[in-house]
Amino acid sequence: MSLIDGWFEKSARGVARRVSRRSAMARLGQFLVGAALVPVLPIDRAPRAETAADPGDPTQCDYWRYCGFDGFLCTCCGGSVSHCPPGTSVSNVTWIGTCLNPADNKNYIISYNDCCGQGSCGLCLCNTNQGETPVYRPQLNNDIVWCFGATNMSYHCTIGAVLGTA
Amino acid sequence: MSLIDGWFEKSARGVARRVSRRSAMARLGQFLVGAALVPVLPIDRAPRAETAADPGDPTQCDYWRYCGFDGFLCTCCGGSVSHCPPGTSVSNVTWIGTCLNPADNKNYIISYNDCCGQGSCGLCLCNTNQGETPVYRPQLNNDIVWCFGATNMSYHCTIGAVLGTA
Amino acid sequence: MKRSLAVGAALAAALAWGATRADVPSEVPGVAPAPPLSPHWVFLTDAAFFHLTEGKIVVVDGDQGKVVAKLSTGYLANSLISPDGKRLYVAETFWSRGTRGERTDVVTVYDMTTFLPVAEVRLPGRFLAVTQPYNMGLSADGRFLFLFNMTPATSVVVVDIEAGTVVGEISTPGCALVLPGKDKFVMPCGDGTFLQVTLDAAGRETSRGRTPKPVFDVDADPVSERPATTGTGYAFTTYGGMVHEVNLSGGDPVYAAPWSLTSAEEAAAGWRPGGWEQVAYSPHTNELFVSMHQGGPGTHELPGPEIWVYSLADKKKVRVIKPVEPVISIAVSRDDKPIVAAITETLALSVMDAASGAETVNLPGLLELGLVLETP
Amino acid sequence: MKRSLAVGAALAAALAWGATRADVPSEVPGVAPAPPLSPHWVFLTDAAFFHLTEGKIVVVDGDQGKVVAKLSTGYLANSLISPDGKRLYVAETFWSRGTRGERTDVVTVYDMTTFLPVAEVRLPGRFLAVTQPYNMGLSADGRFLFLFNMTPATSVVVVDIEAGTVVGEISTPGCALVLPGKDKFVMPCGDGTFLQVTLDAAGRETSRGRTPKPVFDVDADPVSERPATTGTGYAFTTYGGMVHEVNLSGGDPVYAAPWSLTSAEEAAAGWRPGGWEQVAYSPHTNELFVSMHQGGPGTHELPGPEIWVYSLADKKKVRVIKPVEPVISIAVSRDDKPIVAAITETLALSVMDAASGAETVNLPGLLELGLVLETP
Repeated sequence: MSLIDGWFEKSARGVARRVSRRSAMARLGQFLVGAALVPVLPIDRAPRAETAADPGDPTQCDYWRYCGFDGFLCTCCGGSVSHCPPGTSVSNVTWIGTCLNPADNKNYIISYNDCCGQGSCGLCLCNTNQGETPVYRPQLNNDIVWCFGATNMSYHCTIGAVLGTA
Repeated sequence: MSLIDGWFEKSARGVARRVSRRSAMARLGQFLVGAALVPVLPIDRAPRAETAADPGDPTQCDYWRYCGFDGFLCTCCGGSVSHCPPGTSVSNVTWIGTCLNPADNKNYIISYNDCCGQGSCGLCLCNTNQGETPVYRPQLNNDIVWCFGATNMSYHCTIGAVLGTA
Repeated sequence: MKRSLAVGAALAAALAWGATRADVPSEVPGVAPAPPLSPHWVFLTDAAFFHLTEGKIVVVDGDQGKVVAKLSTGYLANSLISPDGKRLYVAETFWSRGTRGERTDVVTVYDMTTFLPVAEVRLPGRFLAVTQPYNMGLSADGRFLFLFNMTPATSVVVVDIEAGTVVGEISTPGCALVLPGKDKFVMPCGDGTFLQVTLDAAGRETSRGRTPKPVFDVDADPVSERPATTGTGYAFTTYGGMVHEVNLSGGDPVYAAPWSLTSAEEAAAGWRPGGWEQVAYSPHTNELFVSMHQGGPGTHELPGPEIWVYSLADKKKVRVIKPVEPVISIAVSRDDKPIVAAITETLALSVMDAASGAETVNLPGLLELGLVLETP
Repeated sequence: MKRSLAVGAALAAALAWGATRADVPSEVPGVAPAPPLSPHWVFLTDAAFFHLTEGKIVVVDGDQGKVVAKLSTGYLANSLISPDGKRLYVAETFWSRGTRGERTDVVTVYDMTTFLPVAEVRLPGRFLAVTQPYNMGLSADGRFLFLFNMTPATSVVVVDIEAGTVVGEISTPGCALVLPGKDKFVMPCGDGTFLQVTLDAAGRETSRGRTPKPVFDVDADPVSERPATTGTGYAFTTYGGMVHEVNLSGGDPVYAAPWSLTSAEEAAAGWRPGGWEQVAYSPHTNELFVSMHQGGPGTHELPGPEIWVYSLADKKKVRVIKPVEPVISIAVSRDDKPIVAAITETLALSVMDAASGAETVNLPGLLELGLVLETP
């Protein structure tokens, strides 16, 4: 539990910063939690629409769920904030972050799943490094291609699905 | 012979123009002559050095031999004006042009050989379209990947070797 | 792995507690299905000139201006949509080690509801050149795929795409590209004639013929290799600004007398077609759209600052569209509210209303060398 | 084909006549041999983030500022130069259909006199991540190549590169990267300890051990995973600006007490190391070069507007180099007239004199995501 607390504390990252295309620090990666364990929870399978409870534009890097994001926003690539674009496969070995929803001032646990099986989407690069650790502590490293749970390891883009409140 | 005359006439192209990177008309291609038939001629195997007889900078698109050039200049990619970069293979099925040497005011026959077997060099794109014909007349078409004579069809860059005077 | 499982279990417990007071409901990550095919979808084939072995097909919803999907392709891919809109056919080339090793040429069949590959047909070869649409064609019934090949000897590979088999390879010396018609295909040839090859129901050659004399003057004014597909066949523009229409709707192809895109004054001012896919056709309005610029010989690939629109019935210019910047390639949708999709000289996708010419969508940054546009 | 042969014969005749009066002699097109390896060559591994399956290794002559060769690679390649300078080893990953299909991991062996591949070793797997140097290491005698792997379970694959065979895969739970020493390799672990694995002459594990307690505090101040290779081992920078030196020249590794890159005042002003390959070593001067910037936690990858140079003997800053723009990665040549090669924040290659800091070469436009620099 202390490990989890440590993660969640570290991954409360404040405001994400937008990285220009030319930034050489463009990164892939995510880290791991068994997302397959989660479906016992009540689930909204409908596509996300902007609501008072979930404000902001998911095609922009400053959308609240992307506080711990690294990679290309799938919302620019044919996907939604919780679903990979058609033509890709979702990795269920993921990285998670804890992001503050400005609408209710609550922290939510966000699952950052890599979408894999196509080459880089190349659109809407979004990146933060707060709390990142080297690869010898992989749970917090975002340089790794986190496509382990997908059909193959070719990285395309990343989603940010709500798992619940923290 | 009339066909050859037609080619040579068409390929006397005046000054080459430089194309910006963003140009969508970036092109590959060359056309064909049996370069393997030529070595009966006296040959200089030494690397080219700028001389009074051969003026200009072969890493620039306005070098006189590139009057009919299309592709990446091998001189920017580790090759010379007559030799492909190490790591590639030279295609001996080539396109030729007739270029005016400003030093002696003579027209020279230039062999544009594609260098193949690596991905695009990506440096020093240089392109003209004067005299280009559609692919149904392939001898004058520069959209084709002219790597037929190389170990494989992956285009890297193009050289411009002197075959002789026209 | 033990650690991650332990973490997962602890997390599930935490979430079960948290979920009771959540305002934003939990979601299960997944893969979105493709939305239903729209006549205003635009398919852009990006040859990625600086990374030719990893090209892309970018599918854009031309109404919403949004990416539907991006599919990676092999070297210098061509693509076609099946007539029923259910399949996307991609002809592509791979080497076993990226840019080296064993070469493999295939047609990959994608399911348009998932954009996942569902079948593959190995090819004996295919033409490798800057991507252009008539490297590949589809028979009207959607059964046979025709692929131009050059080794540099020229031929057409016939694929029974329903059976997933190669029917054969038809030698076509001196002729290039492949333009399908009813039970046949035609090809322009290096002397200005056209070759026609007639096929049986199994896709095998039954007869062939050449036009007895040149249809166009290959030296003085050659036809572009990227015509528009019209209701009855093809409309070719020439370098100098003539239009050659080929009617393939009946028995033998009919090659109509050419007509001019320009008046004497316009021609004198240097107006002529240019760009890559420089001409497109609207079946709904029976109009031809041509990317036009002012220039001289050798400018046949220059982007067009204007799109001139012609009534194909009258062969008269009916209006001029002025895109926001010069266009390289244009396509027109086949529905009754047609859009013009264009790749501009800065490689933006610009979508315009075909009637008014007003721009409705502008997407920069999508492409690296997006030369080929298609609409379903 | 007949036509081209006829043309060739006619051309040869024309040339035979023309050659008698030519001022510029005829040339036979060919392939240039590689120039002899120079200690000032710079090897840049470009992951090409927008086309990861077609990466590149760009070899540049750091004196002349010219490209020596550009080699295409597979997905997220790593490379190493053999100790004798005769071979380049590239670890790379391919799929049979570009971004899909069967995966193949290999080490490709290049001959440095031709830059052509001369051998290939198939791997059981390799680590796929943003390219960094210590994903792969070479034993001092050049015989064994060590490749870190993560599935996400972690291991090291040992390759006998002379025999062209995989010796085995050594499980290394909780630890990452691979730092070769004499007859062993060490790895930093998630708890701040180091793992050491000792190998026999055949490259098989004979024993292993962990440091009895953490060498560094992984929460408070972790070491970067991209240390400098020094004369005796490795020098790691930490996020906060300490240096941990590991001596692997003797029997058991020696982990020295850390020292600080910054004075109290400098630390208070926020100076700390950052970038990708943020630290490099000059054997000739026994100096450490560190890319430094002002920032706080989470800025460990920010480019450095200054390169601070330390005497490793004294552990004191001896001078500051101010590159023309902030640098992401730095490498220092191993000869007696050392250069500093740097990738700048705009992805230019900047070459500086290591003593004076004066820039001698600046090459923009070479790279897309060139993260890893090596010198022979």
